[in-house]
Amino acid sequence: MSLVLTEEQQMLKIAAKEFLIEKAPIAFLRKLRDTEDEMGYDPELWLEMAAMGWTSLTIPEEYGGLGFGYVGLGEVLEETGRTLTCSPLISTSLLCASAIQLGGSLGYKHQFFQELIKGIVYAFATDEQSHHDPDYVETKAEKAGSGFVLTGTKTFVLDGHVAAKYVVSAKFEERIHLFVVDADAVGIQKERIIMMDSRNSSDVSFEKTPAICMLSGAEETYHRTLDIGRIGLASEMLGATLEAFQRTVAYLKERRQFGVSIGSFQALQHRASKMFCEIEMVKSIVLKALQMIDREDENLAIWASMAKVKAGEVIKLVTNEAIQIYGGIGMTDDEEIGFFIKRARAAQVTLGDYNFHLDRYAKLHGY
Amino acid sequence: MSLVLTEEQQMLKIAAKEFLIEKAPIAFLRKLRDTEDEMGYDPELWLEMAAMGWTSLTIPEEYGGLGFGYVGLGEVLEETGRTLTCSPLISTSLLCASAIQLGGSLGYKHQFFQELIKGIVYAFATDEQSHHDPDYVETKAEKAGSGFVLTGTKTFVLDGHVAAKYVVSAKFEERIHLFVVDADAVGIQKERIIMMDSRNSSDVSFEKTPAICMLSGAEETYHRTLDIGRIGLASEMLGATLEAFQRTVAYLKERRQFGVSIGSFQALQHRASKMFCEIEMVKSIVLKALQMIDREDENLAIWASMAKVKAGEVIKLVTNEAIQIYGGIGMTDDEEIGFFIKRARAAQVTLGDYNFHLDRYAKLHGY
Amino acid sequence: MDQDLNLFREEASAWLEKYCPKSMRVPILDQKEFYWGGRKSTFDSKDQQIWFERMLEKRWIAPHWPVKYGGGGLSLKENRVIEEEMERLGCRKPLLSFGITMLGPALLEFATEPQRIKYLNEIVAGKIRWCQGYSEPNAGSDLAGLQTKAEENGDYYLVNGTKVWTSYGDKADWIFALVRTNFEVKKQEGISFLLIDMNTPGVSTRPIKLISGISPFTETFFDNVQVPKDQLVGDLNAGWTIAKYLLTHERQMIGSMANNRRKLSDIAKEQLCLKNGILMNPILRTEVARNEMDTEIFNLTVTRAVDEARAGHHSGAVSSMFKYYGTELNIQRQELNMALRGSRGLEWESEASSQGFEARTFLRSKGNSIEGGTHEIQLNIIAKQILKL
Amino acid sequence: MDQDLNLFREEASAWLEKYCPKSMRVPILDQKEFYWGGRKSTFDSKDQQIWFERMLEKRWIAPHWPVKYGGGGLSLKENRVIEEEMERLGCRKPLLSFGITMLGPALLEFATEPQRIKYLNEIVAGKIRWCQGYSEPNAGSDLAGLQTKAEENGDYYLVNGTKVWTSYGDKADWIFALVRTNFEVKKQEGISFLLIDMNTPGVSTRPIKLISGISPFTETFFDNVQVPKDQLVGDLNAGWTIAKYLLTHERQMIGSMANNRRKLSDIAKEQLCLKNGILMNPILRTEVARNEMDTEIFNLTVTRAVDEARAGHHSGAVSSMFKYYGTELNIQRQELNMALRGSRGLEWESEASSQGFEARTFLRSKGNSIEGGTHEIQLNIIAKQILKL
Repeated sequence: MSLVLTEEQQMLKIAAKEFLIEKAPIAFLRKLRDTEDEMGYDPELWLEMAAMGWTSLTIPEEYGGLGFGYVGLGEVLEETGRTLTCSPLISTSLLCASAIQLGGSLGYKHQFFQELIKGIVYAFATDEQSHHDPDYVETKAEKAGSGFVLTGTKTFVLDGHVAAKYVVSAKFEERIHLFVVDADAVGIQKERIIMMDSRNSSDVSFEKTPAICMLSGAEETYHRTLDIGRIGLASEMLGATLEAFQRTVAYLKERRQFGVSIGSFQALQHRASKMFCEIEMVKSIVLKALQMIDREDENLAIWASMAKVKAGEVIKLVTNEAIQIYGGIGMTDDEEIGFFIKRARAAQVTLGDYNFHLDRYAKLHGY
Repeated sequence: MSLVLTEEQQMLKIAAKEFLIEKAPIAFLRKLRDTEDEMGYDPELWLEMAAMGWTSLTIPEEYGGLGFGYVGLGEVLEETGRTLTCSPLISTSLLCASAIQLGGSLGYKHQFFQELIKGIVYAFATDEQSHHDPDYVETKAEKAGSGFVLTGTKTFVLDGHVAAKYVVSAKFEERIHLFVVDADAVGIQKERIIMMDSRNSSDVSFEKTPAICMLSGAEETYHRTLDIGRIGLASEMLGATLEAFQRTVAYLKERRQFGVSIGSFQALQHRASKMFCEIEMVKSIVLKALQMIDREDENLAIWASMAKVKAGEVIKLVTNEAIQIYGGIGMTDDEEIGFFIKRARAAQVTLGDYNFHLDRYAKLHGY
Repeated sequence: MDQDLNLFREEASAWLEKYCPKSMRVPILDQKEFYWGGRKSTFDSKDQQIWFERMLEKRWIAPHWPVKYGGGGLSLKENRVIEEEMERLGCRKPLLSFGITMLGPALLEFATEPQRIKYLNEIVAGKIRWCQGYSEPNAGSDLAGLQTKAEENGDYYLVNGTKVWTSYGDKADWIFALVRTNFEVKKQEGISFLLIDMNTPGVSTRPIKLISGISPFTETFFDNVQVPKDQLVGDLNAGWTIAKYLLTHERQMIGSMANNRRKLSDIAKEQLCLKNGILMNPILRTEVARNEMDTEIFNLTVTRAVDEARAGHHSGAVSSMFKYYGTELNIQRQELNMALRGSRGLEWESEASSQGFEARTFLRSKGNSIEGGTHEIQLNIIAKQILKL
Repeated sequence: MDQDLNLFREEASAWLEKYCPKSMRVPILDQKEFYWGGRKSTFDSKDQQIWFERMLEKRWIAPHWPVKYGGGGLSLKENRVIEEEMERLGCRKPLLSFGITMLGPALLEFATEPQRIKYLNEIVAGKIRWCQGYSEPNAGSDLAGLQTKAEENGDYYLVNGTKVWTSYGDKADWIFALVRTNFEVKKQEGISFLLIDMNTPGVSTRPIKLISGISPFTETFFDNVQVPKDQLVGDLNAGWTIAKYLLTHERQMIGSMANNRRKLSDIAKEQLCLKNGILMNPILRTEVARNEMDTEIFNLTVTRAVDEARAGHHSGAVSSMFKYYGTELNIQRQELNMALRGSRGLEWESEASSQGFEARTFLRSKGNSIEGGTHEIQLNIIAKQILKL
């Protein structure tokens, strides 16, 4: 497989870019934030995204999806990174749809995929502490009649307050499995928490809440879902990095000080050149990792950690440098560049920061 | 105590500087190296150093020393760092004399200090592996008559092949003690190893070798001696850093490319400015740590680790940058700047590199 | 002499113990507990007023200023003793004032006697709150490129232009500003230093919102503002000298402000697991150790600079080092604080996070390497003034 | 087409298996096992000679060069297949040659037909060993500032000046050199590209010793050297174009040479203790992981660039990125290798250390960010050519 996009993938990417620039530029995020929107996303826009086919990209054709694959979804996510568009695409299509694809029975796939394609919001609930640790799951599943009930508390549940269903990790007989839960089932309490990036997160607790089905594959499904999520996030982070860098380079050319453009200062040139190199590295590992999802590669864990480390380190570098190079103007809320550093930090923490993944990379290589 | 040198300390430093520039500039080290000198140091120069009082600086007046203190010895070591002068000053005066001062009985102090002041070479033997680990001592001491015999193998023994005596760490009854051993005693085998910095190191093994006395204080003496050694080394490293930086700044002004001095390039200016700041930090911690030896501070371990980390990180930065800024010329053996990077690496490894000491700093602070 | 100082210390300590109200000896929890003085301010509490008035009467608001200007006429060493004792006893500052920390030193150095008498006494008495008008929208790092102009017109200057990054511009009564009075010469040589009453017609402000949320900064606009000529400090077109003098002051303040905070390693111990007394996240442990060690060493370096200054060695450009290095350590610290807190650190509008205190502090810290002269400017100054490159 | 290529691969593989002597399929242990050709060289072994002669006869010394120049007339894809199969089977290169990797491409692009016929055939046949004369003592990064001059004089140029960093200057037969032929114009516009026989009177060399010990480099001196005019390549004063073309080639070679080495983590496992399968030095563990990961990602990026070039996207300046990033990774790797080996890594003249192999390799790596255009030059190129700053 060549490390370049196919023509179809390229076309999808361009269509996504045009759609997002028109419908959901950063001004759109600002408006959601400043109007203190209760949903925290725009349901109409989300339905348009579904109509564009984005919720169907990774769902196999036999279930009504497009079977386009994860490179496609990754390219769309990259474009949402450029415009910092918030939508349930990560929680619903990247995480929950993947979990169901990997672990759902035939019947459940038919049932859930129909909803997912339509844009019904699903949220993925796994973290129980402020630091991502996939092995730390205290939420318990118990048999109850023909199904299960869940008890436990989850945190950092993206889109948790607007989801119709949750995919939840819980322990049953000492192993971690994934369960699907109706958001209006008994025993659920949720608290919306607005994060630095103006996106939605929730604390969600379950008290003997009926879990309507159990996905097969157990821990493998769980870990692979997380890895897919990490790679998709890395792709979104790459998009945000590219946009922040592009704006910064433009600013270097435009902003004048001491009678010259600040881009003529060698110290800034060298820093920009180093960022350029680092971003090229992120492009390579993100595309490779996306391809490896589609290839059903066995070492996805390694590719996912590599992508998340590199994307996380580089977005931190680039957004910090962006503010520094914009100077005082970059510190003001009026200027859009500040939105990038906020999303950078939130994305970096989601599903494990670069410290977590660098450690995991070493472990996976036996040292 | 003010963080500045006293007038007396300042005078000692200036005298040392003048002596070393005249008698032992870098050309002197080059000559020792290129003539493949068997001793690896110049015994005559060493006797002159003793005559200057450098071997007496830290020895109390009641034993015929000057009682000048470790700030004084540190300033002399800093100057030897500038000229990269190799001599037994570190092994003999910094390490072994300190061990005897901390742990020797009255009688042994009289006996050994007399030799140490005269410039009889003593070597300190503790490492047993390629990575410094003071708790890893497999060399054993056993009672034999009124004394002891030692069995074990030491490595990285500075000046080990020319020493008249060794101060050796060994385990007796599960605790580490220091022993003094004659270099011509039975059971000793030594192999000289010339290191990257053209200085002397040896592997030394003992096989039931009589150890003529045992120092009191046990582990406290042992660890404090190491800490004094680390601080003295940091002082030498500061001297080498200052000299390498001074030469590099001069080169920045002198070397012309593209019709201007390369020091006019902003990217190089910023790197030079950052080095300047880092070096100022090293100056502070080295002087503070030296003062803390003289004050017999209880937390010497922390000061020693701080000094060794900062001096180690900064000398690495500065010598790497020096070569890069000198360019191709810096890579040639004809140019003296290359000698600094070689000494930098050896000093950095001696008695624990910055990784070892950063870890130790955290442990000492309880995390 | 040192004996005298010890005596003075005992007396100062005893006085403070006796006259500083208990409530003025607990840490500040809310910005409004600071008293800034000025026409628009009131006291937040009776104790705050008592404390200010007692210190004013004792002449310890600006202990080392001459008595005729409202000061206590004490030596710098005595002044330092009072500061140390107040810190030791936890006494709050009776008055926070840019008049004392920034404008005052410039007036003492450059103003006429009538100006000193008037303005310094007002400052000490807390009557007038000052703000600083230096930066402009199109002259960030290139401060000397400022374009706000003051034209001579009879007995006043006519001022037009815009300033940005005025701290508390909306709360201050007067502003000390750099203005251009000559467009024909080298940019540094056409700048003057003016004092302007913000009640003068034509002065207005607009708040600046930062990425961290609201901020103390404003933009300040001058639209045909008439400023009497006796409000010029120093000679016409000699304002740049005053500005440089004050910038050096400011840099030292910003660089060394990073004290009195929780130890990062204590936060780490609280946020991460320990195993056998060692933090389980080895990467963060290393970074925390490096930041703590560097901070300790930085503080030693500040001490060393003070000791060297006492011994007669002093370099103005070293303030650039402190500004650069000190702010950089704080920026790294804030990065680490965020890493240590994980997803909880991201919270922005929850009660548990005190409305995103950590996240906002983190974002605010990004400005440290910009305000008061950017990192790049400080590194330029070190290269040019110290290394002579 | 791809089917044809597969067939070609099978045939190539079979031929190599059959004709490459066994001893030519084991890794090189000593520099002298490389065959460089030229007047002064002899074969190190019978097998070395057999292998060279078979490949020469097969026309696979430069498989993709046209047949009339001594090549095999194959396509670039076929050429790549041969390289891949040789790598897979562990076949040594039959001839190492700057003539093939550096001079050849320039001659193919810029030389006259008689020049190509003569020089390319000599290169392929291993008759002439070439070296490169670019750098000068006073023109390091400022290559175009070179001062070695060539003055027209009847049917020859009179060359005077000094070159440095000539790789194997003492072993080569001819040198391709940049010389100044016009001092009146912009420096890039007065440079020409000359081929010079090093047997010509007035050419001499002196070895350069590096901080790592002896080196392949020499200084090369030209003292009134007469060079026939037909040894000029390209137009007079148009040498800079050729130089830039070749520098891009060289950068790509240097940047991507960092392969076929032991994994750093394997060295770490050998040199440090493991506890529960985890390296006990957490700081080095992190740095090793970062270097390995970055190296993997760098290699992916090389692959991506090749794939993109195939898809028709190509940027010359990207070679600066590979040079900068690839050498930086190697420099970091060498730093880590030293840290992993502790005091044993410092040994310089012991048998156990193979006469300081690790320490010397470490020191030598410091030159990677200088030779072939310094890091600073590469970053300048990226800023100017890609980012248009």
